[in-house]
Amino acid sequence: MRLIAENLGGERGGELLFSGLHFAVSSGEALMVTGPNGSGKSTLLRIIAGLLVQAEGMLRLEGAPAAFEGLAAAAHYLGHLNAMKPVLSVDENLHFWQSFNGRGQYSIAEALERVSLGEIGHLPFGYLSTGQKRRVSIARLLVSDRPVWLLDEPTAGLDKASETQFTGLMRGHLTSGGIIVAATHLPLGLEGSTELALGAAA
Amino acid sequence: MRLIAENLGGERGGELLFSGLHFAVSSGEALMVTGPNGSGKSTLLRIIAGLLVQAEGMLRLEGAPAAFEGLAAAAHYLGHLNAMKPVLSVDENLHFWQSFNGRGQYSIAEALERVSLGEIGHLPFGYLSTGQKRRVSIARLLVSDRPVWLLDEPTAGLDKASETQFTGLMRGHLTSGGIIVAATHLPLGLEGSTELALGAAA
Amino acid sequence: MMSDAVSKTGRWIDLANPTRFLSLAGGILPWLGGLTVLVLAIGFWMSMNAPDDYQQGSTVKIMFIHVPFAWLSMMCYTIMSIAALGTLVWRHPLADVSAKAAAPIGAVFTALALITGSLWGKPMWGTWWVWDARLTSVFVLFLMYLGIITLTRAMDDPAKSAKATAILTLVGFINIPIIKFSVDWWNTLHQPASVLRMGGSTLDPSYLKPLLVMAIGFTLLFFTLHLMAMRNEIWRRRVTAMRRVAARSADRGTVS
Amino acid sequence: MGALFLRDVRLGLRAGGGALVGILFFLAVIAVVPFGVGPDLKLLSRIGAAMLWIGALLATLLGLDRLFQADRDDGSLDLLIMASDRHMLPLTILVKCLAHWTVSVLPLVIASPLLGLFMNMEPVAIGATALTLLVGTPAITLIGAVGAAVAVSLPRGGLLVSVIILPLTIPVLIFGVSASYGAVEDPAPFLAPFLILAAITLFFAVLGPIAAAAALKSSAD
Amino acid sequence: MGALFLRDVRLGLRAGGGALVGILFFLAVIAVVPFGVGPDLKLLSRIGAAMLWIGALLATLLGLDRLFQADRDDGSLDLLIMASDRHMLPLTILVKCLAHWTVSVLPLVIASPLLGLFMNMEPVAIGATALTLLVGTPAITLIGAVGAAVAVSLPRGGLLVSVIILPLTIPVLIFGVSASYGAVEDPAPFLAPFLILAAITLFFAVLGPIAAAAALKSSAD
Amino acid sequence: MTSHTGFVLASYGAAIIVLAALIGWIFIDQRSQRQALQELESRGVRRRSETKMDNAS
Ligand code: HEM
Ligand SMILES: Nc1ncnc2c1ncn2[C@@H]1O[C@H](COP(=O)(O)OP(=O)(O)OP(=O)(O)O)[C@@H](O)[C@H]1O
Ligand SMILES: Nc1ncnc2c1ncn2[C@@H]1O[C@H](COP(=O)(O)OP(=O)(O)OP(=O)(O)O)[C@@H](O)[C@H]1O
Ligand SMILES: [Mg+2]
Ligand SMILES: [Mg+2]
Repeated sequence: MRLIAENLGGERGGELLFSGLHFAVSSGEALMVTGPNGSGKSTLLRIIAGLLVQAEGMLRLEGAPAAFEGLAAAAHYLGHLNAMKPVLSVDENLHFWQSFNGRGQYSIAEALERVSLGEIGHLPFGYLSTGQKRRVSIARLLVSDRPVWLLDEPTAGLDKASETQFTGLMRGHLTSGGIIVAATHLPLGLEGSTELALGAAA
Repeated sequence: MRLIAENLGGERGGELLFSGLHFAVSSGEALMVTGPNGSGKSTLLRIIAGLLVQAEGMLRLEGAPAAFEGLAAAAHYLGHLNAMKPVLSVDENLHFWQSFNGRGQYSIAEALERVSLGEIGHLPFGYLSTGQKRRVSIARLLVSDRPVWLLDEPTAGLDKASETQFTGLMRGHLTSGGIIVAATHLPLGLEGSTELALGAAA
Repeated sequence: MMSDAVSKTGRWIDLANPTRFLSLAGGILPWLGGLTVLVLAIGFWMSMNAPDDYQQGSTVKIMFIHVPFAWLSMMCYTIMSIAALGTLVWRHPLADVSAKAAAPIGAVFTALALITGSLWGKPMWGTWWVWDARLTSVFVLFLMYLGIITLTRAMDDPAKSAKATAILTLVGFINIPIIKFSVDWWNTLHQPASVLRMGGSTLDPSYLKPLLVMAIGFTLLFFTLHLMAMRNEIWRRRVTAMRRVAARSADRGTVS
Repeated sequence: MGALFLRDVRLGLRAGGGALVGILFFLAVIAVVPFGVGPDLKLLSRIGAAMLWIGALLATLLGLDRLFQADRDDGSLDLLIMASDRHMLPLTILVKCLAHWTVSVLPLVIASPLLGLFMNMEPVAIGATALTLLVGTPAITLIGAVGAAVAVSLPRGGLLVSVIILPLTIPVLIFGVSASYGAVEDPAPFLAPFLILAAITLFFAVLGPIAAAAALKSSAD
Repeated sequence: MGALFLRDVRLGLRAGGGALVGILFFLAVIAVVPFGVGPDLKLLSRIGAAMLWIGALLATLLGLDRLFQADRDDGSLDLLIMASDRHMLPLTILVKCLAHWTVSVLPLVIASPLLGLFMNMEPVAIGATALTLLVGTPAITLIGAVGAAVAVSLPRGGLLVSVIILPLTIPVLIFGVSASYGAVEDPAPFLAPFLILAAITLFFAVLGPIAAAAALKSSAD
Repeated sequence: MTSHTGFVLASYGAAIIVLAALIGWIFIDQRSQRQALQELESRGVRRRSETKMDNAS
């Protein structure tokens, strides 16, 4: 499996943020997108997710398993927002995304265990602290069956321990043949990942 | 001016998160609240802001200027949410908070300049990137007239350059006699600030 | 100023400790329940033996239950309003329990007032329902009971729903005088007050006596049920609190 | 305070199109009633005032549940509550209600004479109805604010808020309609119910914001 | 898809306070009407069907604007759109509409016979109204979904939305009400408007989700 | 006159049925809460206030 971008350009509000990007990420590899605020990191991720249309260039996923028709279907996007309903319990939220996205490697209980939130599945999502919320979103990645992870500042709000734990989870995903594209300001501790620095802007 | 907490305890959903806290922060001093996810940092800040009632203990602001009657009136809370309307322009948003909170040290244009967003005042707030949104919220602190800043993970989403810039702004606030209480996972680069570590939890 | 409030709450918790309430209720309830059954039985016997009215025939017997139900529907709301004041002003911990437990009982009594009234209206007025001021305002009272019940059920945090419900209850109290005086304000089909009114009752003693006994009996029934429902509510809150503690402590691997 | 009013009016105009929703909903009501009543113009003109009032009451409910919820969702509500030592919270709420009324209800009051014509009402009746609407509808918004504040933490409180406040708005409706009729029908008085209506509005202008403020304060968490 | 339906139903039930709220809302609306129109039973029974339909329209509109906005605000919408290769987006939207209808409108359709009794309507009229409500109200939800989708996609607010949507619901309302009357009044036909109503619903069951999907896709940014 | 007895019976019957349902519900609720409490106590769970009191003594 290989995610390939050729001559990719992205725009926002009629203004070109970046152009002529070339990169290729294979199974087991991670790409770190860095750059100052407003340089277009989130824009790039949303283009890969198919939520925005690129201004120019090409983007494709080669050799994906048959179950995933397009790039968007193979990708799981973890944005700034957690995509969870505060009034539903953590279990209910995860259960919904699991059945909607297709069952992934882990069960809900296992995934919560992996982000050290084993016992709070019954609490309403709205009762959690910021970092706990983020960790539940990470658990969503684990229960869904999507090989390409698109992560937008995934560690915002996490404490030190959870950060290391999350690095371990990313490593696990890579070893099992996944692809990660992450936008970040902080080093995520993944050795051997390539970095894509977007130009300076406002 | 002096913010004093005696034997402070906070609870959430009937469970005591912390208790017996003692601290005093004088003009020109900063208090960094640290601790793992779910340890009650945000809860403490919201108690200081008067948005939650403490479970036990006392909290008071001594020697505040006459204009500020109570602690809540003297404090400006920067939470996880930016308290801005996406459909209004940055200028309109800041203008509203400025007239609502009372005019602070800086004008809107100056404040935007100070967070390096000089030229985007006319854009709708919803068009900004995550970091830019956060910087506008920081500008809100600058245009409002409140000596006590309560900051909940203020640098989440900021790039390196903006982080240093923000440290400078905090230093300026302290030199002009302000008080800062910040909950944070990352060092904010303020030398000489005291640290309050909340206990481990979930 | 916040801390004052907190210490005040603490004092009230000492004064009206739910545990003390539980033991008190446990002692009173059997006696109260027995008395209720006794009075209701006497009242029932008296009302069965009351003479038929020359105008209304045997339907006058409906009065012996209709009127107590109608009174209780209003009394229950009044109790809830006082409890709401207790929640808001004195922060009494039992006030919220009392209000929450009373709402379903009040709704049932209101529904019974509506049902028996309708069953009386068909032979008397020739229709089950008219949109007359008193009937409609009792109907509105019923709606408000249901609204309050749904609101208490919609929020799962009792501390949060307590104040919200209290405020709503108080604002809705406006409806009670409207019900009471609607018959005087708008001329309607419904009977004007004849028992509880200035200048003494106009009702014949042969009806007044069974009516009063039934009214006392149903009032006792209300208080019995209310006490029981309050006790249930306290237990329910304990169960939730204990479940939460159990979950949290298991989380940290330290089962207490 | 002026700034808050301006912000809320701007938001209402820019984001929701609140003004038009109200008028269109109103139009829908007016379009449907003649079907039920039949083409009987006399009857239509008789129930005209009542229909205008019911339409206005229901149209006010639209969007009212978001009065505080929108502010809560983006964190503004926290700051508004915190400022309550400087700007009394009830006052803040009053201003928000006023803005909501200006954007969503006022257009409808202005449009009511036109709709009165559709209902074949007499000029005097139209004038009286518009006047009572102008005086009475703020009370509905103010009562609604209490419901919106009570249900602020419920993400989909729309129907619930309406259920809570509809019973409370009934006195407003009664006196509004009876004042409207009083203006045309001779035995019925106009001034008495009209004054009561004004008194109700004033009463809720005080009580509504205070109750809503108490509810909001307790909702912060 | 089942999971999505379940989630939305749960959300509606939990956040708004249960299925009872729909019925309660309706009861409250119906209780308000006699206060305006007066307690004249003949008149009430004549406008009964119209009132039931107006109540249903209002209940459908309340909260409908949040149909996609709530999902957009918490980021769920992105993920729903991204999954469109697996779950066709129009289908997703149809399911969401169905869930909204089930929670907010269906209880009210079920309760409508009871309310018909309150309004002193004839049994035939009650049955006919309930039937037209059952067939017609989904169309309102589906039309509303288009509006909600367009509103989500306009960052600067959708002043146009209501202008486009509400006029479209008026025909639904008119055919629904005239079919209800057709069932009791002799010269007026029942079947013709009823079939038109059904046709409108079917038409929008296809067109609505497709249009909404197109609007949503272009809204992602 | 006799036709009216039906209404009297109906209203007394309705009152008895509805009240019986209310009383039954309260009793069922009481039993389930008691059971839940007993089950939790047998598992050794305590309320926070209790543990605090125990610590103090
Ligand atoms: C659904 C229909 C009805 C409702 C909701 C209803 C409601 C009420 C209420 C709220 C009261 C208490 C009034 C007060 O204490 O001032 C009351 C009392 C009473 N009702 Fe009804 N009622 C209904 C039908 C009827 C009918 C059909 C009759 C008889 C023809 C009737 C006869 C009475 C009488 C005699 C009293 C006692 C009045 C007094 O002594 O104060 N009601 N009803
Ligand atoms: N919805 C939008 N409409 C128009 N312009 C937008 C929109 N969202 C973002 N932009 C603009 O596009 C640019 C890039 O935004 P983007 O969110 O991609 O930045 P980013 O690199 O992710 O920044 P950050 O580090 O702050 O998250 C910014 O200048 C921003 O103002
Ligand atoms: N609204 C709420 N109702 C009930 N419990 C809550 C609520 N909000 C937070 N909590 C609980 O209170 C605890 C502390 O939350 P808080 O937000 O103060 O943590 P924090 O230290 O800020 O964590 P983070 O670093 O993740 O932001 C958590 O265990 C959380 O589950
Ligand atoms: Mg970004
Ligand atoms: Mg926090």
